[in-house]
Amino acid sequence: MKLITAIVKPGRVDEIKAALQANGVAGMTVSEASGFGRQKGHKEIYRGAEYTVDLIPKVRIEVLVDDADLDRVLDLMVQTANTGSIGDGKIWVTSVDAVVRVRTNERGSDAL
Amino acid sequence: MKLITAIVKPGRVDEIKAALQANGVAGMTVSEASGFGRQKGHKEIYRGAEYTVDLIPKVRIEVLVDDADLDRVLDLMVQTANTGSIGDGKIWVTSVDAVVRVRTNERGSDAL
Amino acid sequence: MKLITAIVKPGRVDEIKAALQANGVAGMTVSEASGFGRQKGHKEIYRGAEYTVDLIPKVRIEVLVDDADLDRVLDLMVQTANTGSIGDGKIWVTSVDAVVRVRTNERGSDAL
Amino acid sequence: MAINAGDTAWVLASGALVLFMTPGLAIFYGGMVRAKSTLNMMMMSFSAMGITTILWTAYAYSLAFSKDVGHGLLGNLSHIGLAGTIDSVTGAPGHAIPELAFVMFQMTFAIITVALLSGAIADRAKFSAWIIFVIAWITIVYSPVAHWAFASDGWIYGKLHALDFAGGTVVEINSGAAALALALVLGKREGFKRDRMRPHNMPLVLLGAGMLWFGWFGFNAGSALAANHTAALAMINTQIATAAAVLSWVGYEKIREGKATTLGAASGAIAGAVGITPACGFVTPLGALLIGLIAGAVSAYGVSLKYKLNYDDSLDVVGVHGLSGLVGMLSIGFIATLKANSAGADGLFISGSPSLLGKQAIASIAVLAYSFIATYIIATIIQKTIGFRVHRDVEIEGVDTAIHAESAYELGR
Amino acid sequence: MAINAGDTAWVLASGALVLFMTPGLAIFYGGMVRAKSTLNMMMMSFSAMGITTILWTAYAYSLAFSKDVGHGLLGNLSHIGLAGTIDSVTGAPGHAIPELAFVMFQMTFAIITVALLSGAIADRAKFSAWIIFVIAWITIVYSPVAHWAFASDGWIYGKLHALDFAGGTVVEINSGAAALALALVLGKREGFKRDRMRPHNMPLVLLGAGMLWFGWFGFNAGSALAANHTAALAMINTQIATAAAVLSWVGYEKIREGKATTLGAASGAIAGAVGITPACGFVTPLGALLIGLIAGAVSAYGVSLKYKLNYDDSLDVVGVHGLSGLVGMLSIGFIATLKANSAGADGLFISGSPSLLGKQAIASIAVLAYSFIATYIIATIIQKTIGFRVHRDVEIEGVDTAIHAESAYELGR
Amino acid sequence: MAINAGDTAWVLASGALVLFMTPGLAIFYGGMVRAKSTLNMMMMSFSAMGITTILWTAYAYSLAFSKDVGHGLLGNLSHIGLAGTIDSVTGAPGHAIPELAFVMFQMTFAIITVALLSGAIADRAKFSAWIIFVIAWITIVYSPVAHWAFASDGWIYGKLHALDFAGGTVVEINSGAAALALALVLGKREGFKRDRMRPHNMPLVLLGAGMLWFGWFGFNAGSALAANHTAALAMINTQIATAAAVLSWVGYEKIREGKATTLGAASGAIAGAVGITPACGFVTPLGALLIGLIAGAVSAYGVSLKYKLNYDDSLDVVGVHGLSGLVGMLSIGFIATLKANSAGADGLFISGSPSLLGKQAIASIAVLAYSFIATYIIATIIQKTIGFRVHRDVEIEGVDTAIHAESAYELGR
Ligand SMILES: Nc1ncnc2c1ncn2[C@@H]1O[C@H](COP(=O)(O)OP(=O)(O)O)[C@@H](O)[C@H]1O
Ligand SMILES: Nc1ncnc2c1ncn2[C@@H]1O[C@H](COP(=O)(O)OP(=O)(O)O)[C@@H](O)[C@H]1O
Ligand SMILES: Nc1ncnc2c1ncn2[C@@H]1O[C@H](COP(=O)(O)OP(=O)(O)O)[C@@H](O)[C@H]1O
Repeated sequence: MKLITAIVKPGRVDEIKAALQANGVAGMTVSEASGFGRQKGHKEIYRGAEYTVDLIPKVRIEVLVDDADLDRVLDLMVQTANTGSIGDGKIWVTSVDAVVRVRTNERGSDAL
Repeated sequence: MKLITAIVKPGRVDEIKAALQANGVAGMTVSEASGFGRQKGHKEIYRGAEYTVDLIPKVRIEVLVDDADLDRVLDLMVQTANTGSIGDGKIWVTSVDAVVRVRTNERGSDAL
Repeated sequence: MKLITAIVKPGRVDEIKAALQANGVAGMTVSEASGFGRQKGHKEIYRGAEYTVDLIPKVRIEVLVDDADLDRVLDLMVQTANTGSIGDGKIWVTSVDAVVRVRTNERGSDAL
Repeated sequence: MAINAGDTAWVLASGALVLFMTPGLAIFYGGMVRAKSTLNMMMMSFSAMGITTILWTAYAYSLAFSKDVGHGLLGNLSHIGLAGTIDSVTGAPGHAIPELAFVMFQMTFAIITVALLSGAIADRAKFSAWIIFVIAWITIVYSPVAHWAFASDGWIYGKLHALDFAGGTVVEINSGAAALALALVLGKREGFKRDRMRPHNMPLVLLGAGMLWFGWFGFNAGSALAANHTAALAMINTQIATAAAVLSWVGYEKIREGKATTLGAASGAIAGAVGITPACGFVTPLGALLIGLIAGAVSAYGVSLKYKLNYDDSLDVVGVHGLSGLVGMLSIGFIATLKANSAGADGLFISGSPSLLGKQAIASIAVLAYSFIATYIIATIIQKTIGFRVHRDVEIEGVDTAIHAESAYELGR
Repeated sequence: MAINAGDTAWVLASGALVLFMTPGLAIFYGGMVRAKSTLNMMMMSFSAMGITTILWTAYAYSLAFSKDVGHGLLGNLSHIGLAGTIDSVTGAPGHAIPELAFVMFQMTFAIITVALLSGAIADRAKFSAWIIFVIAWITIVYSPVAHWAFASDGWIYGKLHALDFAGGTVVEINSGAAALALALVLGKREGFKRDRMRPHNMPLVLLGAGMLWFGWFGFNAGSALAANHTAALAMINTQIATAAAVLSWVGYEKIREGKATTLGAASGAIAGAVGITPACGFVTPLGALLIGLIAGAVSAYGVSLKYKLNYDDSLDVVGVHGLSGLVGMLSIGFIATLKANSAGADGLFISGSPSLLGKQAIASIAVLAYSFIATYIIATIIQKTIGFRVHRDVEIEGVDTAIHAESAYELGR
Repeated sequence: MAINAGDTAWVLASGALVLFMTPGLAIFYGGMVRAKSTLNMMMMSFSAMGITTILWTAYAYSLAFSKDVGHGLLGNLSHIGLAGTIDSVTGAPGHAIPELAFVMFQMTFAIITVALLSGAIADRAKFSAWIIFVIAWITIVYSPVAHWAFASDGWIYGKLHALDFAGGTVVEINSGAAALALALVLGKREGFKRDRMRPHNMPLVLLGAGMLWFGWFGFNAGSALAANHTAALAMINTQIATAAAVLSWVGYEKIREGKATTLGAASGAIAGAVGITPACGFVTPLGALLIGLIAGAVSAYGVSLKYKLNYDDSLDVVGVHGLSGLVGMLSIGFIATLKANSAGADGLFISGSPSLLGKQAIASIAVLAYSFIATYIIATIIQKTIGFRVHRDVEIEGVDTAIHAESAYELGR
């Protein structure tokens, strides 16, 4: 079982959600974040003072998938999140030891 | 060392917190999220238009536990989060390589 | 590849960000959280009633690093987050299987 | 009779100001509850605006202000549908105003009074039950009490001659007593005493307090029904008592709990304005200062009573409106003075006679008792028939989603 | 001519009240859009306040209210730069007010009318295009229409003798028709029909509705231009219709969709106030009740038309202002009565004659048609030259960041 | 003397309007700081309402408006505790109003002036120190300056005959100069220049600006103390200058930084209203337009001075109130005209004589110097004794939690 974590632009959430649903992914969790990466150092003048804007609003998307589905879902998310411009984001994958569905106490793949 | 991540209904936080404290768990971290899983596709009419509501507010709870405590704490959380209705949520477990208590720079189990 | 997750006091974010940037760390992701740990049980009187305040606002900081950089960055974050008072927070490390830069589809260390 | 344009201008402006208090209350209350029931809280005020206006037009104005049916208990039905009000006037000679301006002004009092009650039942009331409650309460409780104390042939105003300038009985004690009855009938919220249940949005609370403070000038100074010396006195007294109660509430908190809170400042403002409401046209500015200081401290203490006596008056209607309303009504008995207003009376400290104090006490207790009992009966009937309280699960998840299919904020989009 | 201080006081207060409506509208609209375009939405209102004030001062007041150039179509340029207004008066003998008070009062109407239009183009308009649009629209659409219906020598008011007390044509039908034209020219938002696009901050929406409700008393009762019987009638009628429409909108929703929403309550209030705007000085309180009930239900139905007919009138300017404005104008033709106001007329139900109704229909249709066509042309020219709509990416990421370099909230610091 | 009900109605309404400005300021300032110190920011305004009201009642009104003790420097103590004000009147024959209406009206000026200062010390002031500061400042700075410029026997108004219609010296230059002194004594915030420190809630900022704009009509047009031609002139001039400054500020930004911000629009509105405050009763509408354009641009430039000169006037009290106040006072010296108000004077451009300009400059500089020096001394004494600034850790974590045991938002419940 794997957990895919994606930090993407807020405007991409609806598209990614639609793509996941269209491809039979069972669920996802979304939360707000902000961050910097390559997309940093952009200077901004505000009320006569110059600042470096470095924490840009992002959205975190988490998806639990079976090992077998990982590559397919990962590629799908990378494609959908991509706009080709800087700040498109990062996606990383971690291993999950166990998953439980709270309602039924089902474990493992059945819990997805 | 394990990290338990639970995505549960917002209304269950107070009960889970109380249960963890009552069972000697050293700490927890809470943040806001939203998501879909089985609990999706519910149609809603709003101002004469029909929509699919698919991102439902949830809460993320994270608890670091020693390997020995994992099963006990996991079961406790599953039980307390359970309301028996759809959308009760998911809990997953990942392995943690290291933990540090910032204040004292203690590492490993001592840091919990 | 490792993911460092730090739960720290909200007031420390600017310092940590500056320290990371000064030390060549490629990026970070920030989100809001709250939690309890040792820093709990503090009683508060509010409008004549006594309550236990137990979820204190915190900030979550996540940083992806190459294995080689882990110790250096971890120590840096511990030092910068430290104020010596209770509630300074927790930092933990997990292993990451894969990282992708969305914009370019680069993988692994290149994606950082 | 020719109307006086200056007095009319002031009463029209005052009507607008008092109407503005109810959205202000919606904001004040809405910020004070948890995010999950904010909209329901605000909706109770907005629906009160809707329903009460219609009832007032249909018959409640008539019940309150038409000619008395006997013993000063109730008005007759001659003004049903506002019949006969279009061209008529009201007020002293040379200071006549259109009766419709008076109808409007008084309507806004009825609206805010019933809206106040929603504070006692935050987070847990069925919306349909609330609607029915508002209809019953305006009819059975508000209209008679308004007749007693505001109509010249009502028993409190016209016979007992107790003094109540702008509604210490009709609005404040009435809402405080009714709120207590409601809180008792509905019972406590899930987590009462255990959870913090702090205001989810304090800037809204402070904004609401500011809107109420502003509108209160219409409420109190408008009650002179003319732009005259008494109106000016009522206005400055309102300002002084409100300000004094901010300080005494915050000071009380600082001493008792160690911190001066903004919720205390906002609550103090309301307590002071409540306390001066019956008295504003009858006492001197220094008298207003005294009333404000007392009202702020009494209500600051009073809001903790619910934890001791174990009733969940969620947003402190009893502690603020009930108690400070009593402070105001009784203070008149001590410090009212003919020097402030020759149409008033002298209180105990000036005349040496307890006669006025006795009248103030009778009026206060009568309204308190009638309002508590009648409200308790109305609420119990609703509770036993259609039910007044939502299901426990709905309350925990939040009434906004369940009842109104909305949530207050979707900030992340 | 000596001015009447009481009438002047009321018109000054009313001018302030109506001005307050535009920040109220900014809050109302700002809460209703998604967080990512809140500031742009509010900025459209604030910039309308800025620009319209300058245009009004420079020449638009003159176009609307100077002596007619012929056929009741437009005023001349004699009051350019507000020339000749400083010491002059306006109003009936004994009820004169300073002309500058009238200039101010009318200015606030122009401001809010153009600000209303921004609701049709939420989330997707270029700010520079909006600025140019406001200038063109006030000049080419608002000023002539105001002349027609508000100036005593305008063709609707002075020749046709249709009744429009406070702007059912000039403000409501005008903004509804123009909003439709704008929505058609700009096209639909990304995700229209697919995404929920619910209000990001409902407490702001309710606050805005409260501010509008409050200000509307100045709008309607101030239109009497005196503190008299008609002002009092207009005020209570405004209150009654607004309240009635809250109930009928919410009731309609409850029946149709199963839930009474707070957005419905807020929208109902606006629909009711819109509906009574032309009628408030000409109908009885029971007439106002009827108009409110109809307006609320018609607009509650009307807001779903955009999904059926496929135009993205984002915040329902057409459904609320256009439709309820029509309801109000036409209702006058049925239920206006000389008993309410001897300066008015009797409608079909009283006189048995359709003559008034005919005039109301002509005035409504003329304004609707002129406004729609002229706005369509203005918007199309802007669209074809500098472009009216932002780039798709900007719309998706949110216009606030792209256009104003700001975001509405940074709550986490 | 019989009072004039129309004039009284307007002054009462104006008092309510000006009072409403301080909650408006609390919202304006509260939205502009970071979330962690929002409540403290708002509490500084609310506590100023509390304290100043009591001081004004106790002795400050007397210091400002009782008979002069000599040389136009200060009033005597004859109105201590508002003694002798209950039945007395003030104003021109035929236009008398109750003195208490005047007391109330002027009180609201004192409140907002001291509340304005809190903007200079956002995020870092001890609350107890603020309380003491308010007491000292109202007594030592505000009361004398109000006497100089607002009392008929004050040296600026009664002897120098400089023109200041509604408080360009007393409110604007005074607050700007005092804010600079405060900012210098308290020092810079942690992260000044380094961190962005942008407004945490822009809709609140715009709402606050709207409330201030609305209340300003009472401030300026109410200063006529009658519902007359001058009041109408003051009102429309306020509107025009405010609107013009919105445009010039936003235009300046657009040119300088490439974006028109909503914070710029809100700030421009305040700058314009400030600029016209002293001038509104003495210039023509086109004069007001000019003053607004200049004030908006000057303050838009002025707010960047703090970065160059290195003082942390956090919310730009110096740049907005100080600079635009000066613009207004000096503009009078050029463009005031007897045609606008026969009780005024002709400025340099009309009369050709620099005499009025000289008087305006003397009044401005005197108030600026006195206010800066006296405030600097008061603040330094507080700093050296009990300390004016919170501990660095408290400032970083946020003053709300530390001082008031509250946080502005708990949206997630
Ligand atoms: N090393 C990192 N650790 C954690 N999060 C990161 C890291 N680098 C980037 N991010 C997250 O990804 C987002 C996008 O990264 P950025 O480098 O700006 O885009 P791109 O990958 O297109 O160059 C950042 O805002 C941040 O939230
Ligand atoms: N595959 C998934 N990946 C990530 N999060 C998920 C996944 N499935 C469900 N979730 C999270 O769990 C929440 C509850 O899941 P849901 O399937 O609705 O409940 P249940 O498990 O009771 O059927 C969702 O709202 C979502 O946040
Ligand atoms: N066992 C745990 N699991 C998850 N989060 C924890 C745990 N213990 C502490 N935390 C997080 O770390 C924060 C700080 O912990 P705390 O124990 O109060 O500080 P300290 O480590 O200085 O004693 C908490 O508010 C919580 O968010």
